[in-house]
Amino acid sequence: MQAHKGRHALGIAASLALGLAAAQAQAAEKAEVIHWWTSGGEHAAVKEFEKAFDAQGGKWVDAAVAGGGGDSARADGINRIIGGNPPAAMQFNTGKQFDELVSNGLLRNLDPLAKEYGWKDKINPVLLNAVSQDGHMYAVPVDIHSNIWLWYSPELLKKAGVEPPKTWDDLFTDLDALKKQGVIPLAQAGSAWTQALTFFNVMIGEGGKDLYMKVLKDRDVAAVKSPEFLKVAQTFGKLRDYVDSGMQGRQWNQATALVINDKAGFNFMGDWAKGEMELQNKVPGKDVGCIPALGHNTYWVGGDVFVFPKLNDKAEIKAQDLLAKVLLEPKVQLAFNEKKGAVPVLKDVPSQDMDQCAQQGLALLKKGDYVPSSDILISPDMSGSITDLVASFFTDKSQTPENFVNRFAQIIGG
Amino acid sequence: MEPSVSVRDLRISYGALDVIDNLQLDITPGEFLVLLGPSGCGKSTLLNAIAGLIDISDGEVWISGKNVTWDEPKDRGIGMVFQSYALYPQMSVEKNLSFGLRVARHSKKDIAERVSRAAEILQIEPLLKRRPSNLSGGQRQRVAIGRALVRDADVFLFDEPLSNLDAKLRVDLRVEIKRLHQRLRSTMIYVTHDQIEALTLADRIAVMHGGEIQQLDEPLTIYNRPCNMFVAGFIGSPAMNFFDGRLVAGQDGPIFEGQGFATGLAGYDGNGPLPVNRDVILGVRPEHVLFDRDAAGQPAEVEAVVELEEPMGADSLVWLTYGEAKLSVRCASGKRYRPGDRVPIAFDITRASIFDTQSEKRL
Amino acid sequence: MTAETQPRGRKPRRLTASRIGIYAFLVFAAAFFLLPFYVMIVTSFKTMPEIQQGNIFGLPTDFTLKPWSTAWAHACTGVNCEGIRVGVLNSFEIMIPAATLSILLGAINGYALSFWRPRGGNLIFAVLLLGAFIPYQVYLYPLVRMLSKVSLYNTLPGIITVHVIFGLPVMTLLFRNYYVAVPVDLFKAARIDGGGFWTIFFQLMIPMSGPILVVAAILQVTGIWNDFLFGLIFAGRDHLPMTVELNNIVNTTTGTKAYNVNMAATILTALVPLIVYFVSGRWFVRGIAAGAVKG
Amino acid sequence: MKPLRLRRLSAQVALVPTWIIVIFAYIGTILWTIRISFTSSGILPKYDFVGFKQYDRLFQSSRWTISVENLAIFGLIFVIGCLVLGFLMAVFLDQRIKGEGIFRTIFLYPYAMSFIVTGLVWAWILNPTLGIQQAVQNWGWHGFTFDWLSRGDRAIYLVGFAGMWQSAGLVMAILLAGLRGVDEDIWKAARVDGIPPWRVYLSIVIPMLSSMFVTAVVLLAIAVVKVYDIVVAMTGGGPGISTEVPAKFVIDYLFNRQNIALATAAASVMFVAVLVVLGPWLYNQYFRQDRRAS
Repeated sequence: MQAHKGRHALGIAASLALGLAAAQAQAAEKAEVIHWWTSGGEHAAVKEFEKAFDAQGGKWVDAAVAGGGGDSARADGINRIIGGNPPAAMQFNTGKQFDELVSNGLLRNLDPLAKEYGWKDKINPVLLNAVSQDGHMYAVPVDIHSNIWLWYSPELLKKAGVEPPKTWDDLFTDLDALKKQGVIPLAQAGSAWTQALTFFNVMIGEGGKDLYMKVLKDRDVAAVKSPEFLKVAQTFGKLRDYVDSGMQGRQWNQATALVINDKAGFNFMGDWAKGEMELQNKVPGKDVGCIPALGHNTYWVGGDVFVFPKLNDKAEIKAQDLLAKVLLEPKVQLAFNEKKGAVPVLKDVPSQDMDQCAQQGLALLKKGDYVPSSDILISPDMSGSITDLVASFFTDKSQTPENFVNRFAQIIGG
Repeated sequence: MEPSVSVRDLRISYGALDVIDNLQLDITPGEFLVLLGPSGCGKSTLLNAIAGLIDISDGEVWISGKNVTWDEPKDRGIGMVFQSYALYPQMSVEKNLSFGLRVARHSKKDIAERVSRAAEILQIEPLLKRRPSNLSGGQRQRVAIGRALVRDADVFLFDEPLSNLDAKLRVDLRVEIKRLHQRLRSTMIYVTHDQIEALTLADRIAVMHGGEIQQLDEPLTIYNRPCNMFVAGFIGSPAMNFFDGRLVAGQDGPIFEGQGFATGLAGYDGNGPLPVNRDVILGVRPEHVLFDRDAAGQPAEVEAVVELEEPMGADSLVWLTYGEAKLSVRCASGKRYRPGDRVPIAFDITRASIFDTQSEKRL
Repeated sequence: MTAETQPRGRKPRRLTASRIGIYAFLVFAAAFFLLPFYVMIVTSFKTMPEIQQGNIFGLPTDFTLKPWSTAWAHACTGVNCEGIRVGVLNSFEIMIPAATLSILLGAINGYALSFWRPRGGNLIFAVLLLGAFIPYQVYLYPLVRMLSKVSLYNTLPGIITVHVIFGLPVMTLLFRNYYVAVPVDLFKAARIDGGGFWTIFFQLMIPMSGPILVVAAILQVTGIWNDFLFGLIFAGRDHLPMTVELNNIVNTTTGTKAYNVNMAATILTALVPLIVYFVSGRWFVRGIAAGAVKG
Repeated sequence: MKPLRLRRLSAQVALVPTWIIVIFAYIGTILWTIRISFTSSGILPKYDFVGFKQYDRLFQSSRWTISVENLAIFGLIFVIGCLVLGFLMAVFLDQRIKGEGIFRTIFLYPYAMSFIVTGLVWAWILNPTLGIQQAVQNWGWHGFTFDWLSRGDRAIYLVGFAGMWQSAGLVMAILLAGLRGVDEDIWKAARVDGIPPWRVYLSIVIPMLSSMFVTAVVLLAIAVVKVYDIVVAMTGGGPGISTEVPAKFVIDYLFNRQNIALATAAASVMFVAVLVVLGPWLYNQYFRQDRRAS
């Protein structure tokens, strides 16, 4: 925290020097923000928010909580909200994670701000829908993430004498070739949520958009019992043969780094992996190849939002207002998402500066080849159960795809 | 006759410290020998050495004509009873008795016979199924003795077996041990610091002090003719009265000159003719101080002052001061004495002891 | 029996196979117990390239102190890169008042329960006894809510309160068992001399509680220092104890894993209880025996 | 002198903080937890009543099943490992050993360290890429693999093993104290009876130490039920969810999965299980009068 205070003191001094009124400087609007952006690329991205917010007279108090794909941060934040000591703003994933906070009236209704700044027209409708309940807006989306990308090392593929895959069969051919080369074919992280990501890649890429929607949105047990879904389970099961024993204890960014540094051939990961690439001065789409949902190229619309808990202190509410406004400023959106590796949530943001992967994503988005993220479709609870099932299946080769399907059906049906 | 137990040139040392040095001891078959002495005198060490429970530094141990110096305890033909009973707490009495036999793979029949015999001798048949924790102290000690009995040992070793019992039980069990010895006629070595036990049980007593056997003799000899001042002072309660003085020549032989009194020594049962002009100590047991009426008219009658009286029923103990000296007297109960009474006293020289001041040995 | 085998004097001591076996086992066991500590230390003095070569048991060839300074002052937990030193201070801030309070409360309880037999004493005792064994998970959620209600959640007093609450069973048992062994005549004598509840406690009981106070202090200091669960849930971001900070440092997603820094931080975290252990020696063992809540 | 009742009053007053803690922090929380487990609460407590729905779900949840299985495996390895190793160490230390103090210090020091530290150290040693496996391969045995930490079916064994490393010294310390308390005369009596030492340990000493063993088992069992830290530090529940344990299940559902009803149901199950197992022991140990008397 020391560093932040120092920088802020400088900021005040600067504004004084610029001849601004002392009163204005004193009204530095302090806002504590809970988030879980702690990896290198993410950290760089969130700094953009902080910079912009502080420049407009706010004071960003960083409350990053590492670990667990946001589990720890959410737990911390929710406890504080329930406990009556809420932060000014708090990160969630787009979706149902904060529904219950809304229905218990713990979050601010952002309709007045939305009206003032015209957000309802500017924000991507999928996301707008996801942050609204009964037509009221309760969160500010800040990025669009697609979780289901397959990253690969073109150099290693070339060495192995194979092409980037177009189908899942291609992929297994490539993986076999890489295995022969003695490199890690598939870099996978140990945490359960990364394995769930890999599964959704297979589910959408191999099974297709309709199967995905039928299963997750309609909770159609018959769809789970269909041969298509069994194929998904089999394909996912086959991937177990291509991971290395270093998987356990590896974080997602370490897995991605293996591909970036040409130590491993493939890695399933969200587009935030691009942040790691930028940190190492690698160009996504060129130095590291990207494929959205191999098989049926599909974009996954998810992302991050900020919610603003109800507060009593007037100054803090003002800080919330300022922060919400800053988060959705086009300039800030662009700068943040570039570093974050995501796509801005605003429709009218120019896209020509974006990397190839993001362009590819935007194209799919325009075409309508997208699905809402699983977080939007199912409750955290069910999502957790699926993650558990996927992870236990993925790490235990003795489990059969048939068994997996049955248990999946139980979760969806129950 | 070949000794049952023979300890030769025994030395036991811990580091540089000799606990026992060059000790000799022969015990005849069927003898009841008591090792008596204050705590730390080495009596238990000696017993443990005989049992083979501690390593000796030098010397030999023979049991029943066999050199067992390096033998394991179980091979020495001994049975042992411990102060803390040392019963195996989780086993029934029967198991306790038979455990050693079972480990040694005796036949079932043999075990049953031995156990029932021991149980019969000690009258513990009704207790056989009980656990030690459900027994009284006396019963426990009986079982402990039984465990030694079933071993059919030539020699029984007792390590202060009665000192954890209360006074009454102690007397009862003492008698029983004596009976047991009379019935079995085996050699028994018995360690105690209780002189009554020693005097009542022993065929011979070995009084130990500082790792040495001070005197090895029959109980009455030890009591009446203690070989040195340590033995004299250790045996007897209350302790023997001692008077510093000097032997001088008198008309009818040597005379003891004490502080403020003198007494002739006619009838003294000494080891030889008494020397003269030597500093000695006169020792007289309380019951050998002639007192009041008994003393009247005796030579060397002096007057002492009563300090207090302790009536004990059968007799009374009277504490007197005589000049600087204090002495105790055992007398028949009947007459009461008050502090300050002046009474005549004299000594029964025939049963007194005279010790050389220098060597503390009895003359 | 010939003259030369005539046994005499000390039985010749052979270094028997069983003797060798005993020492072999002990040495082997000692090696097993020391191995992790050895690995921690050597790893903490290695450079990352050396570690990557995979000689986990080798001595450092390229000796460096940098992991230690990094672990102390620069290691990152999330975006904060201030090292483990923040946690050290937090741990002390939590441990000292929590240990003191729980020991004091435990002593009062033990004293009151064993000598004064207050009404409901048996109930208190039974609940605390059971409380010592029940998994903490049962209490957690309501406690979070209760502390939030009184604005103690995620505060220093809050985490201290939690430690006092959950230290109470063992402390009460410890002191109760100790005071039960004190002759009740002593207490009666003090009553006859006119001592009241507090007078007897402070002037008679506390001065004669030296040994048990030491044991209690050892138990509480190491116990609170080593706590992870309560620190994680109740301490709040600004007061995370060292164990939580350590886990955050090791599991942070920033950059690649610096095993040498992790191990240095691990040693630093283990240092306080280890010092307590080595200094207290036999007392520590007594503490274990006493903490075993024997009847 | 004040009347007795008044003096008793100050004892009652002194116990007020404890009463508050007992009523609120212990009894109150337990009741509250049980109450919530019968509701449909999500992030926030809701006070409806849904019967045993959460329990139903709990026992159908594979993660809970895995957690309970893991607890059993961990518990077996941990308790039996600690008992066997601790007993052996205590017995061997009891053989008039040179350097006993040093050995004892070495065997017990891990117990001073937290489960977090234990977990992190062993995770590093057993690291499938840079740990023992690599070291042995570097020594020339290239085919050597030891990657249990990354194998879903094996990782939990290693967690149990690491736990044993931490706590075996505890058993050693308890049993050594017990062995030292064995009457020297028992040993002498056994020698006179000609019973070999191993037989003395087996038939006499172990039964004599049974209460020490029970104490040790209870202490270890408590650690088993509460096991959380070591899993978090060593595997984080992974690979996948193969090393999840009930305590972690509760924490995760309480604070991450936003289903406090299910979490409290799981906690209640743990509570009941502990109560069923420990209740009789506690009663025996503390409240049965005849036992105290003897």
